[in-house]
Amino acid sequence: MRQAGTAMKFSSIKTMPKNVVRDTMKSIERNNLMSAASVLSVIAALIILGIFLILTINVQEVTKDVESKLELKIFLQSDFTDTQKETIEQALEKSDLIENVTFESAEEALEKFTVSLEDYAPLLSGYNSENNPMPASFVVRVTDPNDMEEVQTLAMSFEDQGVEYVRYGQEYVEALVSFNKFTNTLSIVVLVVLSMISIFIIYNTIKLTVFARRREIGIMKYVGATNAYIRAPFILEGTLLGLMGAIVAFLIIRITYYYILGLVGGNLFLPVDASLASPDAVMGQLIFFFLLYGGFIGAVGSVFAIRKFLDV
Amino acid sequence: MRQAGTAMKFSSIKTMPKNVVRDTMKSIERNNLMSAASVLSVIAALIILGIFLILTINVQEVTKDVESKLELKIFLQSDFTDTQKETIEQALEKSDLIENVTFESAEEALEKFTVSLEDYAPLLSGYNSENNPMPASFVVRVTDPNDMEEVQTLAMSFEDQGVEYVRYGQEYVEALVSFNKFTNTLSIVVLVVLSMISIFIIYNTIKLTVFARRREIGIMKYVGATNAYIRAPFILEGTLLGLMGAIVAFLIIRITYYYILGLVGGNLFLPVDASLASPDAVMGQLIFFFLLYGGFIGAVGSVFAIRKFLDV
Amino acid sequence: MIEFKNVTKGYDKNKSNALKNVSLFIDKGEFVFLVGRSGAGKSTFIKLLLREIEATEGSVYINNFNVSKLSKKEIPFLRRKMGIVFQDFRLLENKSVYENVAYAMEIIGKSEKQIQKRVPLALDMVGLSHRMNHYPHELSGGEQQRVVIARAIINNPSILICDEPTGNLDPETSYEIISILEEINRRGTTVVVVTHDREIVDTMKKRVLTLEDGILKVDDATGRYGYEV
Amino acid sequence: MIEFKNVTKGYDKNKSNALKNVSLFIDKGEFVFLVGRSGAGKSTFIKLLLREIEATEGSVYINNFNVSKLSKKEIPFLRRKMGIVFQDFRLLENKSVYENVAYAMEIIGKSEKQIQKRVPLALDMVGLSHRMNHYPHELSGGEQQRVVIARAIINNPSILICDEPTGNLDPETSYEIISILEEINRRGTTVVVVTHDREIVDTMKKRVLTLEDGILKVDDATGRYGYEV
Ligand SMILES: Nc1ncnc2c1ncn2[C@@H]1O[C@H](COP(=O)(O)OP(=O)(O)OP(=O)(O)O)[C@@H](O)[C@H]1O
Ligand SMILES: Nc1ncnc2c1ncn2[C@@H]1O[C@H](COP(=O)(O)OP(=O)(O)OP(=O)(O)O)[C@@H](O)[C@H]1O
Ligand SMILES: [Mg+2]
Ligand SMILES: [Mg+2]
Repeated sequence: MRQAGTAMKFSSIKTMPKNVVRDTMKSIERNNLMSAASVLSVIAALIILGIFLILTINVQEVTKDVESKLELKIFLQSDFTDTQKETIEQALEKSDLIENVTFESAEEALEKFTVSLEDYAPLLSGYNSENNPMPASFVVRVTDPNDMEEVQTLAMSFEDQGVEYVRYGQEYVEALVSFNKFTNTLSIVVLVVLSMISIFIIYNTIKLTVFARRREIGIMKYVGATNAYIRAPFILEGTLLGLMGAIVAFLIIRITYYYILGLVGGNLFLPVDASLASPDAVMGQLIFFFLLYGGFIGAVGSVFAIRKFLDV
Repeated sequence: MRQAGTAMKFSSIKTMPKNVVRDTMKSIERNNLMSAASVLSVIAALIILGIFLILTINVQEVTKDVESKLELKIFLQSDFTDTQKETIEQALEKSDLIENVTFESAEEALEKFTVSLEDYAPLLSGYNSENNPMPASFVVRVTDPNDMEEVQTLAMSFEDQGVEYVRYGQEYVEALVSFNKFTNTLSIVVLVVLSMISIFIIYNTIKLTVFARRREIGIMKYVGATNAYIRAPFILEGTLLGLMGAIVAFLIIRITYYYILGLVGGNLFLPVDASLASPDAVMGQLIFFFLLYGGFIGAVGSVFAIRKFLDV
Repeated sequence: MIEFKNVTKGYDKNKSNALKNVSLFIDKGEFVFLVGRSGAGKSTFIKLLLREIEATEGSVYINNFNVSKLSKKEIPFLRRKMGIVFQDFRLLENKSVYENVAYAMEIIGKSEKQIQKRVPLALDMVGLSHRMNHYPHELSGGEQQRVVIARAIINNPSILICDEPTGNLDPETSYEIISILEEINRRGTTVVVVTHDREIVDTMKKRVLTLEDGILKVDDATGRYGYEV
Repeated sequence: MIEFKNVTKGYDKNKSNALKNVSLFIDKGEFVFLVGRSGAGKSTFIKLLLREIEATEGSVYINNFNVSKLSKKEIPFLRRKMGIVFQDFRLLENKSVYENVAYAMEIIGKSEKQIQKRVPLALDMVGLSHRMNHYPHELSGGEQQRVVIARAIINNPSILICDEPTGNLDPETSYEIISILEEINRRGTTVVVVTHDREIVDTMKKRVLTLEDGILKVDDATGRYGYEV
């Protein structure tokens, strides 16, 4: 019996693929209530996930953008020499922590400040290049806002060589950094939770689908079909339904997203000056993620869902 | 036959409630795979909805808070008289558009400005109460930021009576107002979409549940049960499962929300100064909404889901 | 009581009709066997009585009501007049034997007291009182069949319809069941029995209707399993 | 071929066992009837052969393999050696008649060509070639039963097990089916038939095993529907 079994197993695996594909197609065709239910669940779950993914990607993009605009100012003593200036500049430019450095002379500083005062500008009308009280400075963009403090320490090490003091919106930067950390954690948590929920919904649907067909599975077992043979069409069906769901969900999200972007016209109405992530890049990430996810869930969900009913 | 039918119908409706409750309980007990699937779907859908609801409520609260802090400044001519000042003040206080008015004298203005300049404060050291170039002003909080412009017009009508000019962060206010409109619309859209998706998921689950029990329904029909009689336990079951799902989802969200609030410690890490909505108020809204929603979906979902299978 | 007037029934896919121009009359209180080869149209006949399907042509009357004129809402009340034993035993899987029988009484609004009194009696009649709290999957095929019979007679229907009530029963149990049916018939219930059991038909000497390929070939009041003649 | 050694089977809920200390031997190529009243343990006997359930005590051997020692993975290969006709006809609802029969060949890896050749032959044998493309719910009870029989014999099993193969069939069709079973037996297949049909048992004069309340009461090689003696 054992030998016969093995021989049969071998030959049955050879012809399996064709039958499996055919059975799967027929099953999808004939069980259309259940297929529809599964696909729609996948779509629903993925749309929710997709909305969150897009929000997360954009929030991250916006924060990164805002961060990249954060500046740190190194003010020079009023009597700095050109040599000192160059030493400092070179040191700053060599540092990995720093993305770029611009020099702002005392004249430029006064001019900028006057402009920024707007209505109060006349207050400064008494000053000119002769008695300019403003200090010259280096305006520094750091690579990572977390390093602000380190850059400050670096700059202060040139205290003997012309650096007067260093300023950056300390509280503002700190708030932003922790806000960023917060949104990062939050979006990871939400993504994980939503993934679990949607995996669960899909798994649930497949389980009910299999449950509704438990009699069928029982009959297959009695006719002598192996578990692998019974499982195969379910898994293929699950995978296909998952992929179909992924594609439909993607199309729905894509159309809606571009539509909304069109309405907004790139104008984010945000009180900060920041731009969204490139929609095409977002969509690329999304379809990749969706296909992987839909197919995976469909396949794995089916395997687990059918397991219980194979014990006959 | 007709009369007999009506008489029977009447008596069967009398004893129905008890049987229905008993059948429902037994059904939940015995179909625990399907009951679990339904409840878990309700929970999943409601958690997603809940997350969004809480986010929405909080975003609205924060925006409202920021809005309430928006100010408009009415500068007075340097030679205004006390009579002029009082006329203007009374006019402003009478207006519905305005929430409150504070007077800021020239001295106060100079002092504030000096403080705000921080490092640049020495620039103003030449000015004192004698030669103070700052104007006096009314600081106005409007009831609704949309009315800023109207308030400006109102103030400018006193141009002859001492008002020099009016200032508010025009672009900033406009950005904020449209951002607010945008988040309002977005959250309504997202809520509607998510509601539809979760209604759909629940409906789907119930439909599969009913589908798995189609044989049972067929038998009931053959034994002579009326549609109402067959439907009743399904509806009650649906409602109960919906309510159970709502309660569990609420508890999960409540625990998680308070936990996160505890972690954050009220510190929002937002770059603006704003506070969250009161958690208790949010939770009150949520449980009310959830119970209504869970029960409704469970009941209506069952009615629709069973409809197809009653045709025997 | 039951009247078929030129009834023809065709299923879409089939070229030939399952019932062809069948006319017959069964009076109140009669006991009738319906026989015929596999596929002759016996179950189709019964499904027409239950309004599970509708006649393609002709009409079916029960108690002088035209069954096909009943509205959907009235069908349950038609079915309550009849006790039905299905060919493939149909029990509610999630209910115990007791509950399955009780269910038929509940839907017509009988009191708990009446139910508790009558269900054990009916189960005793089919010899299953000791299986009361079992679930259908725990019963043998014949036992399930008998539960269905108990359910069918519990409400004293005015018509009792049985599609192969003894198909899965040993001869002894079959005779017990048939004598139960006879007893029910004696109390005034019209009984229609579809069967393949030649022994029983020949012994009982009741009216026998024989279907052959959808045609009512023999209507023999003297009771012989007829179509081989 | 088939051997029971002191087999006892009890279901949890029941006080008394469904099979009590049954020992028997069925040789290769035999034709055996298994009879007994409803609930006597016939289906239990068959479920033990299929390893659907396991014996509480004793062991069951098929081809000298101890069935209860088979691993889960080997059970399908055990079942492929047997053709099985169930008491409640079990067809895949979503497959047509042709596909239901073909399925049994597909799982053992037969080529499309072989399938297309043999399925129509088997359906012809049970008189259903004209119903090939129908779905189970479109068939009469007896027709469904015959599809199950066609599926059971399609792979030339070494053992053919039938639980009430003629329960829902008219006498004529029953005899046709039984002669098909006889023909299969003549080609070397061991056949075990559970039946209540006294006529058939008495006519065939094959070995008859009689179960009574779980006890093997009669093992009569001369072939009489025995338990009423
Ligand atoms: N799963 C189960 N749980 C409990 N008891 C069971 C179970 N299956 C069968 N039985 C009991 O075991 C006994 C034998 O059942 P079995 O199905 O073998 O009878 P059978 O001889 O096939 O009867 P029939 O001719 O009516 O089909 C019966 O009394 C039945 O109620
Ligand atoms: N839903 C259907 N669709 C198509 N054909 C059907 C359908 N139901 C029954 N038939 C066909 O109608 C004919 C009569 O079927 P019916 O079920 O009335 O036979 P029967 O006399 O009850 O047979 P059996 O003794 O085998 O139960 C059969 O040939 C059957 O194949
Ligand atoms: Mg029939
Ligand atoms: Mg049995």
